[in-house]
Amino acid sequence: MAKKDIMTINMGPQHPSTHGVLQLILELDGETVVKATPHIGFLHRGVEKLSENRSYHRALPLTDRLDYLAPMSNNLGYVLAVEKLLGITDLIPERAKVVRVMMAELTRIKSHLVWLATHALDIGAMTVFLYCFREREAIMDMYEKLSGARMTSNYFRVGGLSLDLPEGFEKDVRSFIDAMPGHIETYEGLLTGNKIWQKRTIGVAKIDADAAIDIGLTGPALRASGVDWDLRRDNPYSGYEEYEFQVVTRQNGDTFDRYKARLDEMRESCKIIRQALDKLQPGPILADAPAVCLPPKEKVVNSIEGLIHQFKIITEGFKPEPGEIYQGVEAPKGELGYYLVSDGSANPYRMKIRPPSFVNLQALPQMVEGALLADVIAAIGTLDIVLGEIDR
Amino acid sequence: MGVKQQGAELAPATEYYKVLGDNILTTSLDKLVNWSRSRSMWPMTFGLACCAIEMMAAGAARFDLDRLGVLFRASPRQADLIIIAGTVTHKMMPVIRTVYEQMPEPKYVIAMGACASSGGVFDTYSVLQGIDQELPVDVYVPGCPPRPEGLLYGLIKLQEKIMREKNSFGAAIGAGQVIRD
Amino acid sequence: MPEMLSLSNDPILFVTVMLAKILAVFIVVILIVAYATYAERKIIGRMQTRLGPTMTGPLGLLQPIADGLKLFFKEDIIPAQASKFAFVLAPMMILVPAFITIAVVPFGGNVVVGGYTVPLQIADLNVGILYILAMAGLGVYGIVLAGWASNNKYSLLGGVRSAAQMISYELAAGLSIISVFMLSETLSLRGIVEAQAGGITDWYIFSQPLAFCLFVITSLAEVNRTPFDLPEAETELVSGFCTEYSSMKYALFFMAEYANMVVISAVTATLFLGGPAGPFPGAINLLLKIFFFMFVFIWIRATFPRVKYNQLMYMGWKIFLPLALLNIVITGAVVVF
Amino acid sequence: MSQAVVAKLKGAFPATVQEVKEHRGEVTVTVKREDIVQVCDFLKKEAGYNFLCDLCGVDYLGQQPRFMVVYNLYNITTKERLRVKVAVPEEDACVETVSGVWSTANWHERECWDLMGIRFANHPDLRRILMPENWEGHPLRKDYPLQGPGREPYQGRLS
Repeated sequence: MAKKDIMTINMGPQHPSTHGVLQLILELDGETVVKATPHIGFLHRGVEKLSENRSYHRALPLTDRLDYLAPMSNNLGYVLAVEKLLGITDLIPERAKVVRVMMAELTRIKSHLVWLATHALDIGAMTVFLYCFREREAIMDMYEKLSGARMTSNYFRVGGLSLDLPEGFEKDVRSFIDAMPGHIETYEGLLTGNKIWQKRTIGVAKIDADAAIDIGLTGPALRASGVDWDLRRDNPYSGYEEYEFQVVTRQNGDTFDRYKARLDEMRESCKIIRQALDKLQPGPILADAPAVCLPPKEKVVNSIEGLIHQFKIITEGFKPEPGEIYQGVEAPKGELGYYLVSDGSANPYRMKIRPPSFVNLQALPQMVEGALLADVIAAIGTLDIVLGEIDR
Repeated sequence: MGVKQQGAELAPATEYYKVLGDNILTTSLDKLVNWSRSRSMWPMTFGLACCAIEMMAAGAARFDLDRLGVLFRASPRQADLIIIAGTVTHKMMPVIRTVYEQMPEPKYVIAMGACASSGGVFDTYSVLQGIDQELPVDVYVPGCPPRPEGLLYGLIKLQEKIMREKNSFGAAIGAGQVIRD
Repeated sequence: MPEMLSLSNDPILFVTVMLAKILAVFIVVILIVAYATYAERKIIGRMQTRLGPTMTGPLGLLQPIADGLKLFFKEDIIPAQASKFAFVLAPMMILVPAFITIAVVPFGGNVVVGGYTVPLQIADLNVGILYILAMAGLGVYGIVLAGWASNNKYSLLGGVRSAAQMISYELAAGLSIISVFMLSETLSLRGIVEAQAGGITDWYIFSQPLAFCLFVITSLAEVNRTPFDLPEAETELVSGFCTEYSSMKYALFFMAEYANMVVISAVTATLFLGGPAGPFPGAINLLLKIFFFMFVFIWIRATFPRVKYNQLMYMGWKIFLPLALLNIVITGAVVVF
Repeated sequence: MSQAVVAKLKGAFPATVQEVKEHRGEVTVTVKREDIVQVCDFLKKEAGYNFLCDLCGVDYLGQQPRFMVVYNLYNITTKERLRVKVAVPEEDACVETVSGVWSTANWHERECWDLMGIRFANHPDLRRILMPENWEGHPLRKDYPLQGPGREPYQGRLS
């Protein structure tokens, strides 16, 4: 007889809890994981190549479909990157900046809700799933009011926003963030104090700060290991330096701490949204940069200059001067970076996206080796991966 | 594979159909079988991309697919329906085909969203330009992604389509094939 | 009181009455099983701010029938690499013990038929409790066999989990009942019901609260319900031991799960809640108690996460087993002194 | 501030630093291919750039050398960014791996090999990551058609 019988088990790409099309080859000794090898690429759609063949404006909708749980965060990163490449970052009007922050934080709540829903479902608490989706529907409604789409919003524009806020929108947001902390209490009531939940999460998939930095974890996963780093505070963009919020850090770096960190982050997001609502003043929503920004719709339909202007930007696009920039934003899952290279033409010469999930997933093998099969499920859930941005 | 088979073997199927006849008994039994199939469609928990999130939303509280008797099953052996929810890549296609072949007859396919229907915006080297190149699709749901109402409408259309099937009882007891329109 | 009806004094009447009793119990159990699936979807739906089935028939009441018919007319797949005999045998092996366990559960007092006394119970075994434990032990073979015969690693893991789970929880369940029949001084379920007949305070739930809690929890584990649904943990093992089963074979597993729930509820009601005793005519009291326990099981499913395998083992061997032994010691001490 | 790091780097490796560029406030240092691991090690240990944000390849088709491998670094303590680039010729598209310096480089380098066709010497596990194992070609190269080699481009599209 062999010294040890290892069973190789194939988890995914079609498996209920791999969050899409992740494939894991697990080598099991009994139920203990000896080795885990993730295989990705089942959703590789060629976004980077595709955007090299499109003008800057036309590449924007593709970013919605990267991390499809947080479309506006992706939009934000992309428009900030293009604005930096063009050198018009300082021209963005105040109202656009505030709305961007507000929507990015709403997006963070939305993304974390799906994370909590699926994470809890994976561990077996099915009711939390439904509760989270109930709250998410409220955000979806706001998305729809704002941009016309429930998921793929494509709302931000290079230079500002595509449309102004609809009437009564601020009231919706305010009533939502008034109710949201109570809902978070509900989830905590169902999970945090539950002995089974604690047993399933405390000490599971642990990673310490040094290992986390080395493997490249970002976002809540890194902060739960005790590294105090948040791009919103440390390299502020879109006016984040004017908001008061706490960067949530925790010390243990296990599944429970990541769970708590994300819940607290949702609470902080509510605070930021409240401040943004207080800041919101009427004003222009597009930068005064006619070479880049589309003219307002009234001008297009009422004047020939406006029409020509729109036509020129749509057909030719704008041409940033040659150069390269990197812009990182704090997306719900971690640092989302865009590395753009311009060769002076209207299309990006190279667009490299640094997806947070891609790098976070790398930590999975070292998190689960030696753990049980059930912990693998918890670890996948706690990393909060989205295959759309892992595979691009 | 499925598309070709259906076309090629249509003639003998109609002949079997003649064996059982087209009388009040067989049509009533067909109707009963069709009713049970259309009222208890169990799709597979199979999400590929963005559309899968809308599929989850359709199963959640506001839209609640359970009202229609739709219950998600994790194993293809227990599923009647596969909802292709998202972009199908060349790397993923063999997996989808395996899963589809593991499902027991009768099985149905819904192509949810622009990517599954035609490739959508992703007209690139790695993306299959529509799942209908590989699997026989029953209902296409347009949108990028479709709203949950869209998926509900697609499911209801599929129910209507199942209700129009002929010889479903005969096929279940081994006489001929189901005649679909 | 007239003479007890038996095979020797009126064979024809005996067989007829027996068949009638079996048929009645069988139909009731099948109906409960079918509508337990409906009730589960409705109740969990309401707890999750959903509606549950509404479109199939009035209020969705025809949903279980549609599901059953569909599964009946579906293609039946036996995987090429599966062990065919065991694969076919497994679903029956799990369903049959579930149904025959109900035979020893009394659902009422005595009635007089044709001048003879007829007990409202299919079979009054004098070792009823042992019979229940034996049948519960037999059920696990179905799961293990299904897991092994499918030639699927997920199924195998499900089967192995199930076997380990059964062994560790059967022990605690059995030990927790010992204290009950230490009090009743009989192994017959009918005797246990009669021992509790003196009114609500005589019910063993009050004299044996610890045994009651232990038995409910361990039996939850024995029927593989949340939070102990490890053998079929959907998010870990796809569908566990029934991953490869389709069509009617899967329906049998599905029915067995709910039939086991009914049985466990009935046994718990009999052992601890006085069985058919209560304000209504016998069988209705029992049904109400069964429904109550099933509601609790469904409620638990909507609320709790799933435990982990090693935690399950830990709880079984290091918490429930010592507690059950302790309970026996205490009960023994009280009985003797 | 980043300039101080560049000066320090130049002091430590006088022959290696080929070009220093600043665009929109971001500093890019081009270094020699042979020294990339030493440079990265120096930047991590001496200059505090303990976090590798991103690693990718860029295909400058028609220029010599054809490829650039780009390392985007971050210093978690001082919150600064720095970009290091290495030129790679087409005929010998190979760079020493930096996965020994930052473990996170592992998958980034695999992706770069998969999509751009740049090899990483001494890499622990250089396999394709996104494309299927048996895929031919490296899709992100500029001479690779967008819709794949086997397919006629759709005629109705605008661009």
